[in-house]
Amino acid sequence: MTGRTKGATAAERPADLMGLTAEEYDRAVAIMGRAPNRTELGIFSVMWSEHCSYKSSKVWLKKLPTAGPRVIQGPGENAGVVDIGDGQAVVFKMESHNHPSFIEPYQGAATGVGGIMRDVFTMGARPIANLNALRFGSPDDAKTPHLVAGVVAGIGGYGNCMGVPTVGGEVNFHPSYNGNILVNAMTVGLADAARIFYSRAAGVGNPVIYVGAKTGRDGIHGATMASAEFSDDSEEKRPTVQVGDPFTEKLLLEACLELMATDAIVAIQDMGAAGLTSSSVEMSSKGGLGIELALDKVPVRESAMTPYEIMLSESQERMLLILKPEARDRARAIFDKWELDFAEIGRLTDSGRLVLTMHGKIAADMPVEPLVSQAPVYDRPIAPTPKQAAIDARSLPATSPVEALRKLIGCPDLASKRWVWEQYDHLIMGNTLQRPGGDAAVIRLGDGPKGLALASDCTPRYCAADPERGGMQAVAENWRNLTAVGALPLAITDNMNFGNPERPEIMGQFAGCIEGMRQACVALDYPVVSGNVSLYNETNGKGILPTPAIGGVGLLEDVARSASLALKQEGDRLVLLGATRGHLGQSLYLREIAGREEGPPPPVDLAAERRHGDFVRGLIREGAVTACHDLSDGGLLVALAEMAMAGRMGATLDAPGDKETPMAGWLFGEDQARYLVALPAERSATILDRAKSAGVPAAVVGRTGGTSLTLPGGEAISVAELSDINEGWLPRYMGAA
Amino acid sequence: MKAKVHVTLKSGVLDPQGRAIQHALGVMGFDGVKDVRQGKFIEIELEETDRAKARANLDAMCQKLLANTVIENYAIDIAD
Amino acid sequence: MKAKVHVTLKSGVLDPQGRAIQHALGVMGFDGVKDVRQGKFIEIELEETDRAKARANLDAMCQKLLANTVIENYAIDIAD
Amino acid sequence: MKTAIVVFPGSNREGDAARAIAEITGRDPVMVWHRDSELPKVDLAIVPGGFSYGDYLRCGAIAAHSPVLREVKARAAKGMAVLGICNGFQIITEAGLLPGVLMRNAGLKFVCRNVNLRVETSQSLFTQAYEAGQVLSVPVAHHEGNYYADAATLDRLEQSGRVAFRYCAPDGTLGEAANPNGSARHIAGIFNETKTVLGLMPHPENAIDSLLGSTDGRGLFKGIAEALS
Ligand SMILES: Nc1ncnc2c1ncn2[C@@H]1O[C@H](COP(=O)(O)OP(=O)(O)O)[C@@H](O)[C@H]1O
Ligand SMILES: [Mg+2]
Repeated sequence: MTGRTKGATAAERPADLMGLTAEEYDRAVAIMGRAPNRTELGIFSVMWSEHCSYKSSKVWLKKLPTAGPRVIQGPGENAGVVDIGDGQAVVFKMESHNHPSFIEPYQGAATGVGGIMRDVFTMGARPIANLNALRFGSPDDAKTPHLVAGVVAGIGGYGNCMGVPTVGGEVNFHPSYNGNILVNAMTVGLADAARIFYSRAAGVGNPVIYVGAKTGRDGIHGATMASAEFSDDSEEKRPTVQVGDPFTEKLLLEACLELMATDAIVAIQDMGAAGLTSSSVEMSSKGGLGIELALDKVPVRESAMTPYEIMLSESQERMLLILKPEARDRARAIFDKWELDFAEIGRLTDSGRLVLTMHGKIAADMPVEPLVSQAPVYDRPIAPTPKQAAIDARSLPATSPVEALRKLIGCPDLASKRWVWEQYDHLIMGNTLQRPGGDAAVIRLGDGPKGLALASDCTPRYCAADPERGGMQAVAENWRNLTAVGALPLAITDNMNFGNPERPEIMGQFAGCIEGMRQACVALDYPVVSGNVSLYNETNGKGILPTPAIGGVGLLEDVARSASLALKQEGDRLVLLGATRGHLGQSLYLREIAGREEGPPPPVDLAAERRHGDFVRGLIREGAVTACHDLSDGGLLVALAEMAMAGRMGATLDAPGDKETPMAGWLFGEDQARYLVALPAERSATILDRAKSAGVPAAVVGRTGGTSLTLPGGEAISVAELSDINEGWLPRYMGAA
Repeated sequence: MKAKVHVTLKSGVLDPQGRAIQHALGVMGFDGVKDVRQGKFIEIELEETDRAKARANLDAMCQKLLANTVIENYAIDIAD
Repeated sequence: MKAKVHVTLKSGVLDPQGRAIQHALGVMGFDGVKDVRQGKFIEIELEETDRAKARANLDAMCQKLLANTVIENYAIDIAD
Repeated sequence: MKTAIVVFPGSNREGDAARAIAEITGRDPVMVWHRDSELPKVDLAIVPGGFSYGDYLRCGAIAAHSPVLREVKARAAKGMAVLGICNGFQIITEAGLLPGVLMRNAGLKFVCRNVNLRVETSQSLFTQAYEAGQVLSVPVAHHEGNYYADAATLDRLEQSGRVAFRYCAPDGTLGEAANPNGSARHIAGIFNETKTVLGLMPHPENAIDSLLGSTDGRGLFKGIAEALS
């Protein structure tokens, strides 16, 4: 910390530091050369909040690989941008709205979706797909059904109205999220690679324009709330929740894209967390400029709003633009057409200062650059996560495989999430080639032949047991899911959801996950182009499972050459690619059947991941397989059951080739880097040969056909019954709500 | 026993519905509409015959289900 | 001048929202809920100061926009 | 055949409708912004899906009172064909072009999935490419598709052959399980008296491509194009 300045002794600090620490407050005084007034302090407080400054995570985030031949824009802008050829770019990002969604699930989730869509269209991209990664508490917790219902309705309510298909995501349940659910929303947009819009302000004298909805007293201090722990009385913080207006955002989207087609915009930034404060400070600081705003010109919908309230409001559906002066009228005409507010509220200056006035009186006057560059950075102490002892499969009670399968396929984490995605319009825009329910959604780009594959993944129980391995696995599984439909994985966005960073064991989880992700991203050529950090996900001192959600985007050069998991053809051979060692530590089998959440997560061999994935992608692209599915939660038998249910076709699974692997490990082990493919019988020999020379373990493990799933030893279960179990849980659970 | 419950947005909370209605009325030629707020009106018929008990019950219903007290107020009106 | 408009479903018209609320209240353990109907409550602020004119105007608004008279009734209540 | 697609603030399936028209009829439609006072001379006006005016107040209510819709009504009275899909169905029903009303889905949730539709008559310019009794697979995506009218109106619609489509099981039988929204008598789409106006909740414009799972919606656009060219 910098030294104290005169006039900033502890005694003179105001009682309410608005979430800043005493040291941070003193630093603000040093920067100002005087005590900041209330508005200025509010600005310091939000700019230096965890949410805006990344003060606890910055030192670690820097370690992630962010560059690559296709990366046009990595982290640091509103969203990441990746070149996909033919003059096109894909723009995407994921963002959390955890705390607001716990307090008011519908509006919290809805405005989360609205916020992430703004991040993407701010960059000049039209959103073409949304995903959402959701984590709820135990199904037995009384609050859970209400939260599930509200969050899902809110995500649908916003995305459906925007006309953007919601095509994928995840839903998990675990008691660690009882008091702190996770709502992570991802948007993927398509832009002209040569026409990406950035937030760097330029041109002294250029007008600063406010467009969109009016400002109210919504969500003041939302950014600091996102950076604070929950306690039982958090529900008292209710008025900070914002209400979303997807209709206005739809108009804002169309108006912005229409304006972007002209040559009017110098810079653009959405007003998200910390609203006008962060947008104006970030834009001017990136341009090395000052900015003057007349706050009385800001369109407001409530009377007598103070400068403090206007600067800190988190009203939704607003944007800040720097325009070329000569383009004002043209721009105004577009926003008039869309019936949105358009107000010139200030100009860029060369003073390097943020100067706010209200009816001619100065409300704040502070240097811009130190707000960003002197924001606190903490290298917080870390404590490693203790390693767990391996699980000996032979120590587990014997169960009937069919019984275990019944239980697994109907357990909350594996049960079908149809009840969720049917509330999302996943078909609008007419390009959804693979709907929710597979390994990755496939979206055609325009009339094709190109397409994108999209998926989000994380296995928090792995991350809790071994953060480094868990971080690695999350990236690897995401890469595998895109590969399983035949796509080339291009890049990821992440959403790091963790507990209180001031606790060394939490920081240890964070650091470990980042290190694992780093290794996986490097090994798989899979850079991180955008992301979001959400810390303090705790209630009464108990943290959530560490949850680094990974959102991945892959490219299909020709959507006709892709695969889905549904079995399609009787008499096909089932070929298992990748090695099976029967790893049961942290497996769903162990948790759901033996009731134990123990052991190390499966090892991740990144070289094998890559080798096996590249081989599978090659097979898919040459049309060699009729179905493909990656193996993850629940292992081989669950994967096969999912393929059978999707294709409404039975299959027979053989016993493991070697006698060493215990049956539970063979059927339910969660060894990584594996895929199960179906292919015509006459090709299986050739493909096995090719796998061998490519260094990919491969074996025929069964064949397709019939209406039942038959296990080694002859036990069988009908596919129809499996589907009933798999489809039944969530609707029944929510129906009883 | 019959009761009427009004659920309204707290003041200051954005009311997109009200705004859209106000705008539409203007376009349709209704001048001088200064503000529109939209809320819910719920009519409930109860078996309960004791007014005090009914009110306590209705209050609990509002708290738990009928109103979203994060953003909404409610008012209970029990008919005679 | 301030006015309150209640828009309610005509009797005989099925009310899916009311039914869902009734069902949910039952599940939540509120016994003895015999019927629930959900309607809208719209608060309008007008510049008009003449009560009769205001009422005529509000009536036209209800007829044309605020209520769908195929299935809904409306009631206008002008504050003093 | 000349087609206009009427676009309101909040419409969002106008692009899907335009794509279907262009692909199947070979002619691009004219997009008409709601504020345009003039509706061009066309054979068919489509009111597309979406959330016009946010679907605030009641779905379709605000759009139904817009000037352009008054024009659509006037032209419909003179015989111009009108196709209202989803929110478009809600709008033209609110505008009085069709009887009844679309209420909140019985399940109270938005529902997006493929449903089976039984073609109730091939005797219309919209359904002439289909056969009566034919079962189509077409997606729905709506929150308020629960068609309601009083019994007399429903009887009248049925007796005059004005029910265009019903939700059904894959084998064409009717039943609660096959009805995604609780609509009266499983109605998915209806005609006006002259059968020149069709409103339906499902999205034939999203069932025109085998890569996306169904081409069953093509017949609707093909039929219209043949009838109006
Ligand atoms: N919240 C959601 N929204 C949309 N789709 C979802 C959601 N949750 C799960 N899904 C879909 O369900 C399928 C199964 O999800 P999951 O078990 O997480 O897949 P995987 O194991 O392949 O990562 C995927 O297609 C996924 O996109
Ligand atoms: Mg998968």
